[in-house]
Amino acid sequence: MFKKILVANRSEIAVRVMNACRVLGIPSVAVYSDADENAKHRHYADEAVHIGPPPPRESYLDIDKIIAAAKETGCDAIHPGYGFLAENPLLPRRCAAEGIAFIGPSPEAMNLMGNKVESRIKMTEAGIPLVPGMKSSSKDPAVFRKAADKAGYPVMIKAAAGGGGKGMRIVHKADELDAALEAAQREALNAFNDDTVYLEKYIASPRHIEFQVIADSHGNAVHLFERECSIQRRHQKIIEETPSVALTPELRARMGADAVKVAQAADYVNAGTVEFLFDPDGNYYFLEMNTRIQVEHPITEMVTGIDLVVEQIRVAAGLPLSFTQEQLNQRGHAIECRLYAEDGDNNFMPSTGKILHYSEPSGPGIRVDSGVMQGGQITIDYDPIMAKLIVHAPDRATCINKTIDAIHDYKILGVKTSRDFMVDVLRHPDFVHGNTFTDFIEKHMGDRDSNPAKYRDLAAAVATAAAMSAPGAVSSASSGNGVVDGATPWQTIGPWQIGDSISAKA
Amino acid sequence: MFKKILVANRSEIAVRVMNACRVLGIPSVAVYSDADENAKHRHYADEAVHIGPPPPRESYLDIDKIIAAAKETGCDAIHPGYGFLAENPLLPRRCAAEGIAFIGPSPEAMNLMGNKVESRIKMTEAGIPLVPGMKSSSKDPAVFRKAADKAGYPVMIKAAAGGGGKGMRIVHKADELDAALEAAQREALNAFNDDTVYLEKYIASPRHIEFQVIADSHGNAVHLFERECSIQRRHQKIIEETPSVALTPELRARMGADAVKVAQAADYVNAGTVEFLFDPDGNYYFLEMNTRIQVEHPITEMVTGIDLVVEQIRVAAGLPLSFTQEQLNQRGHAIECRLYAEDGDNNFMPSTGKILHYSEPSGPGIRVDSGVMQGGQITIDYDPIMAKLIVHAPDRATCINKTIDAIHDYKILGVKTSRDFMVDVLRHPDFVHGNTFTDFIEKHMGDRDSNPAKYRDLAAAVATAAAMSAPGAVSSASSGNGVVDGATPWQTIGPWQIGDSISAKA
Amino acid sequence: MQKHEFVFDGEIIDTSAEKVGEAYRVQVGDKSFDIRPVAPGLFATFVDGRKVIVASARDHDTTYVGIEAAVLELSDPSSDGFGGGAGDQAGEKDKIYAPMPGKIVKLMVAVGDTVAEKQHVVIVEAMKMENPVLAKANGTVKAINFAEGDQVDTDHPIVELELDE
Amino acid sequence: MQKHEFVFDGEIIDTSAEKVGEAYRVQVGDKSFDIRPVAPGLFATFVDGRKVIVASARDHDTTYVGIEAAVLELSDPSSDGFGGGAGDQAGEKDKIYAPMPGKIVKLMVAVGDTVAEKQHVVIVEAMKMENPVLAKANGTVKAINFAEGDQVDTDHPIVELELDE
Repeated sequence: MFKKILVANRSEIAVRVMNACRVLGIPSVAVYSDADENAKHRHYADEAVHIGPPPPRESYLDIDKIIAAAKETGCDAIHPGYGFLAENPLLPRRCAAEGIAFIGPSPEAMNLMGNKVESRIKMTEAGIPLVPGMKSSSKDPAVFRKAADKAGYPVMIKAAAGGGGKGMRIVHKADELDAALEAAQREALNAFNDDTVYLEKYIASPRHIEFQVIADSHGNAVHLFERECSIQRRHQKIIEETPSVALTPELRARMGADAVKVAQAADYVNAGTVEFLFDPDGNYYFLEMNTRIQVEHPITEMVTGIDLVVEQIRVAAGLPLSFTQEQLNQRGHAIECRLYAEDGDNNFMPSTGKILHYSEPSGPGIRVDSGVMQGGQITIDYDPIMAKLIVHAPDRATCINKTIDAIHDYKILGVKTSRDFMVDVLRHPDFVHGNTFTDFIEKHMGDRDSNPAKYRDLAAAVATAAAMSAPGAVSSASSGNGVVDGATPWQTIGPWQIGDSISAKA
Repeated sequence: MFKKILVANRSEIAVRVMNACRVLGIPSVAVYSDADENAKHRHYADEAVHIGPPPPRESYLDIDKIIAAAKETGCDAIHPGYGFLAENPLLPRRCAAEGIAFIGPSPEAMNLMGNKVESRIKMTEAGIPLVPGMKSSSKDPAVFRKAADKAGYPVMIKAAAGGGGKGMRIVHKADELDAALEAAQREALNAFNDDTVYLEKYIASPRHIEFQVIADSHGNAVHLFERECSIQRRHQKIIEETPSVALTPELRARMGADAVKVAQAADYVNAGTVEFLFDPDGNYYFLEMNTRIQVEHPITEMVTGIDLVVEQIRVAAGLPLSFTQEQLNQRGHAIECRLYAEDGDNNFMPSTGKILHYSEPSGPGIRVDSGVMQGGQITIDYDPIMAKLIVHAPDRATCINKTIDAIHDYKILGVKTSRDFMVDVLRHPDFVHGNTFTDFIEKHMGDRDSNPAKYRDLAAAVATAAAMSAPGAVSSASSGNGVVDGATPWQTIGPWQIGDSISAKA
Repeated sequence: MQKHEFVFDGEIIDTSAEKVGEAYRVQVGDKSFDIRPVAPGLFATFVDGRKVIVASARDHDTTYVGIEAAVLELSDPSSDGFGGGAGDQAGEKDKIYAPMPGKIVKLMVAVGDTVAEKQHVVIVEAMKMENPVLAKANGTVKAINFAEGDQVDTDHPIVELELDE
Repeated sequence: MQKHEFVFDGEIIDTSAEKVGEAYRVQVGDKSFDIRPVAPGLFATFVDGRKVIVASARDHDTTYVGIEAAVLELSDPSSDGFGGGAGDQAGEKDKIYAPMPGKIVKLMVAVGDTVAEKQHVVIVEAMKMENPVLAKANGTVKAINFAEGDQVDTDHPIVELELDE
C-alpha cells in the first residue's frame, strides 16, 4: 500500500479523498493556491504545499508544480479527485516517468474515454448502443451544419474533453448553430484548454442514468448499480438519486452488464462512471465514460455500503477488488443535493463573498461532504461547488422528506445557495412521482416564485433578537479572525424555555 | 399514524427517539426535571413539559406526571426509551386506560419478560436452552444457599426486575453469598424499587450474544441478527459489535430462529432483544429478553439499514413490519462505544462536573448519538451515559481502526470518560483477534497503565498556546452563558500553516 | 421594550421587543414571536407549530436571516436611503450591474436598443461559467460603460436604461 | 518570547513560546512544538508525524488538554502549592475522599485497622451505582469522619490514615 498520498485537488473532493487516506492509515498531502490559504482541504491534510497563484493554470493545473510537491513531501501516489487534472493523460504519463503511482486509469484508457469521438467509435465496435451523431470532430462549421441536418434538430454540441456542462449547447434551429458552436468552443477552451467540440442528436426529455463501475488490475470488473442524475440546470447535475425509479431489475442488470463491457473494452482499471441517456420508451444510449471518481459517488456508497475512494486507492495499489458482483446489492434510497455558491432565485448566477454563518445538518443517514468553513471566502477563481448533502433512508418517499429536513437544517449565510430551489424541486409532485427527466427544471421550475416574503415578519423578529442578544451570540463578518465554528444546528441547540410563560403565538 | 409523541425519557435516547419522530414528520414532546432544564433532549423536542425535581421517582418515574404532560400537550402516544419506565407494566396499563398508545409491548408480555423467574419457566416450555438455576425467587437466604450448592459455584445473583448490571453479583464461594445477596437486594431496591433477586449458575468466560427482534400486531416476527456485547465492566456493556466473530451462518440462523420463538412465545409486539450466553464450547443459553429499544440498537441499524425506532413507532401504530426476514441481511461491521461520565483510569468511578469542551467526530460511517452539550452539567442524579459513538466499516479490522480514530477526534474536557480505556481495549491483541469474552476487562485490563505522561510535554505546549491565544479562542467555564458549540474537530479546522517556516520538530 | 427598524424589499418593518428569561419576545405588527439564542448565530423559534432553528449573521448594514431553506436580507434603514447595499439591491431597475466580479465576454445590446424585461443584455464570465445578465425592466439603452473583455465589479453599472413608463 | 509554568503530576514544567504567524512555537525542555488555534478550544499539532486536533479548556486554576484519547490536567503553580485542586488531586495519600458527592452506604474499616493500598475502605452510592473507594497507600486508620448513611462531598476526607513508612 502507498506510504503517502498527494491530493491534487481542492475543496470537498480533496477533503473526501483525505478522509479515505485516514481510513487506510495513510498520511495525505494537500496542495493549495494563494486563494486557498485558509481553505478546509489545506488544513485537513497532514501536510500542505503551496503551489502558486489562484488561476488554475498556474497552480492546480500545473503538472510540474504538482509533481514537485509530491517529490518534496515524499509521496508515492497522487489522487487527482475530479476536474482539474483528473482526466488529463499527461498527469499519469508524467507520474509513470517519475515513479509515482497515479490513482486513476492508464493514460491510454483515459485518452480513449476522454475523447468523446474516439470513445464513440470504440463503443460502437463493442456493441454498446449510441446516440446518432458526428463520428469525428471538425473545425469547420459547415461539417457541423451537415451533421446536424442529418441527425435532425434539436442537436447538441459537446466538448470532446468535456464534462460538467461546460462547452455544451443545445441547438433547436439551424440559424442558431454557428453562435452556439462559437460559444461552446470558447467555453471548452477556457475550461479544458482544448476547443474540440462535436455534435450529436439531442434526445428530448430523456433521463440521465449512469452506472458506477470499478475494475482492478487482476481482470475483475463490477458495476455498483445506477445513479439517476436527471435534475440538471444548464446541463449541470444538481440533485442525484439511487436507485432510479425507471429501472426494472432486468433493465438494471442489462445496463450494468453493458457498463462493465464498456470498462473492459477500454482495458479500464479504476473507479469510473458509464453515463447513459434513457429515453421515455426505455431505450438507453451510451453517452460517455467518466474516468474518475464522480461528484455524486456518495449516493452509491450509501446504498451499497462500499467506500469507493478507499477501493479506488486499493485498486491503484495493485490489490484485487475486495468484493464480487454477487456480493453487491442496493439497500434503501439515497439522494444527493449539490450546494453551489449560486443564486437559486436568480438564474443560478454564481455568488461570491464571505461565509458569515455555516452549520451543517447531522443525524443517522445524513452525510455532508464539504469543502468550506465559516469565515471562508468564496471567490471567482474556482467552480462554485461548496458542499454535498447526502441523505440515506429506507425508501424514496422517506428519503425525500429527510432531505428537505436536512436542507432546512443546513444554514449558510453570506453566500447565496440554491437550497430553497432544491426544496421546491424535491416537493414538486412530478419529482415525488418520479417523473424526473433532464428538462425537469426548464419545464417545471421556470415560473417558480421563491417568495421568501412569507418569512418577512419572523425574519424581522429574528433580526431584532440577534441585535439584542449578547455580543458574540451573533457571528459577525468583522469578528472573522480565522476562528470558526461549524456546529450542526441540532447538535448545539442550547437553553430554551417553553410552556405557559413563553411560546410562539400568531 | 400518531399525531404527537411524548418521549418519557432523557439524554441520548430521548434525542434519538425525537429524531425518529422528525423522520416520520411527527411532533415530539420532551419531559424534563429541574436537573435537565438546559439538557439537550429538552431543547431538541418541539415542546417540553417540566415534571418535577431531579430524583427520578419524583419526575421521570412518576407515571401521573408523565400522563398529565401527555394530555396537556395533546399527545396520542408515549415512547418510554430505555430505563426509567420502559419496562414497567404500569405505564402501558395506564396508557390504555387513558386512551394513549404505548410504544412498547403489552403489559402482559412485559410482565412475563420483566420477571426473569417467570420468563425462565415460559422459555423452558418453549424449548429454549436455559442456564441452570432457581425456578422462583425467595426472601430466604437459605433457599439461595441451597440453590447455589445445587448449581455449583460460581453462581450469579440477579435482580428479577433487573438490567444494566444493577443488583447483580457473582459469588465464587459459599461464605461470600450472604453479603452479596444483601448488596444485590439493596441495589435492586434502589434501582427498580423491587428487591426481588434470584440465582443461577455462573458460566465462566462466556460471550454475551444478543439478537434484535421485532414483531408487529399482524403476526409477523423477524430477527435482525446478533450483537456481541462481551466487553463489560461490572456487568455493564461498554463496547458492542456486530456481527459476532463467534457465529457461523448456521448458528446465527438457529439462534435467530430461537430468538423469534422467544418473542412469539410471549405474544410480543414491539422491538426487543433476546440475550444469550454463548459458552466457549458453542452452546448458547437464553438469558433474558429486554422488552424495549436497547442502548446498543444503532449497530444493528448500521449493518441492516433499518431504522429500528421508526419501525418500532410504526408497529405500535398498528402498521405491519415494512420488511420480511428474507429481505434482511448484514452488511459490513459496526462497533459502538458507550461514553460514560466515569474515570476509565480509576475503577470507572462516576465523574461529575461541567462539560468545558465538547466536540464530536464526523464523517462517512460515523454516527454519534449524544445527550450532552458543551457547557452542560453532568450531575449525580442519573445514569452516567453521555453519548454513544457508532462506527460502520466494510470489515472488522477497518472498523476497529476507524473507531480508534473517531475516539481520538471525540473531545470531551471537564468530565472524565473512559475514552482512553476503550482505545486500549480496541488495540488489545485479544480484541483484535476476536477473543472477546465477558471477563475480557478483568482478565486483560487489570494491570493496564494509562500513562498519559507520554503526552506531558505536548500538553504543556498546548496549554501554553491556549494561554497565549486570543480571548475567546479557548472555551472557559466562566464564559458559559448557555451559548454553546459542539463543532466536530475536522469540520471546523481552521487556518494552519505548514512548510518550511513552521512544522513539528522533536 | 426596545424598538427596531429594518428594511426588507423596500419596505420598513417596525419591531418592538423585550427579553423574557433567556428569550426575546418580539412584536411585529399584530404578530408576536419568541426567539431564543441557542448557539453563536443560531436561534430557536417556531414555524407552523414546529420548532425550527434559524440562523442570523450581520455584514455591514445587512442582517441575513436563514429560515428553513430561505435566506432573507434585512437592511438597516439608517444606512443608505432604503436599500443599503449595492445598486442591484436598491431596486434601481434602470442600471444593470454584474452580479459578481468577472469579465465581459459579450455585450448583446448597443446604445439606443430597446430591451424587454428578462432580456439577456450582457454575458459575464466568472467562476468558469458564462453568466447572462438580464434586464430588470423594459426600456431603452442609454449608456454602455464597459467594452467586451473588460473586467467589471459589482458597484459600477455596465448598462444604463431609460425605463419605459 | 513568553515564559509559562504548569504543574503536572506534582512536577513543574517550564515552557517558553513565541507567536509565528497564526501559530505558537513552544519550547518544552529540548523539544519544540508548533500549536495552531483552529476553532474555539481546538488546536492543530502533530503526534508521531500525523496531524491531530487537540482540545484545551480552563476551569479555575486547571488547564485540561485532550490529546488523542488522553486528557491531561495541568495546574497553575501559583494556585495552591503544587497540586491546586481538591484533596484527592493534591497527592495527599493519607486522606481518603469521596470521588464525587454521594451517600456512604458502607464503611468497611474501623479506627485502628491496618489497610493496604487499593483496599476498598468505603462504598459511596452516587449515580445509582455503588462505588468502592480505595486506599491510596498502606497505613493505619487514624480517623473516620462520617457514618453510614451520611451524605459526603469531595472536600472533606471520609477516612484519614497514618501512613506506613
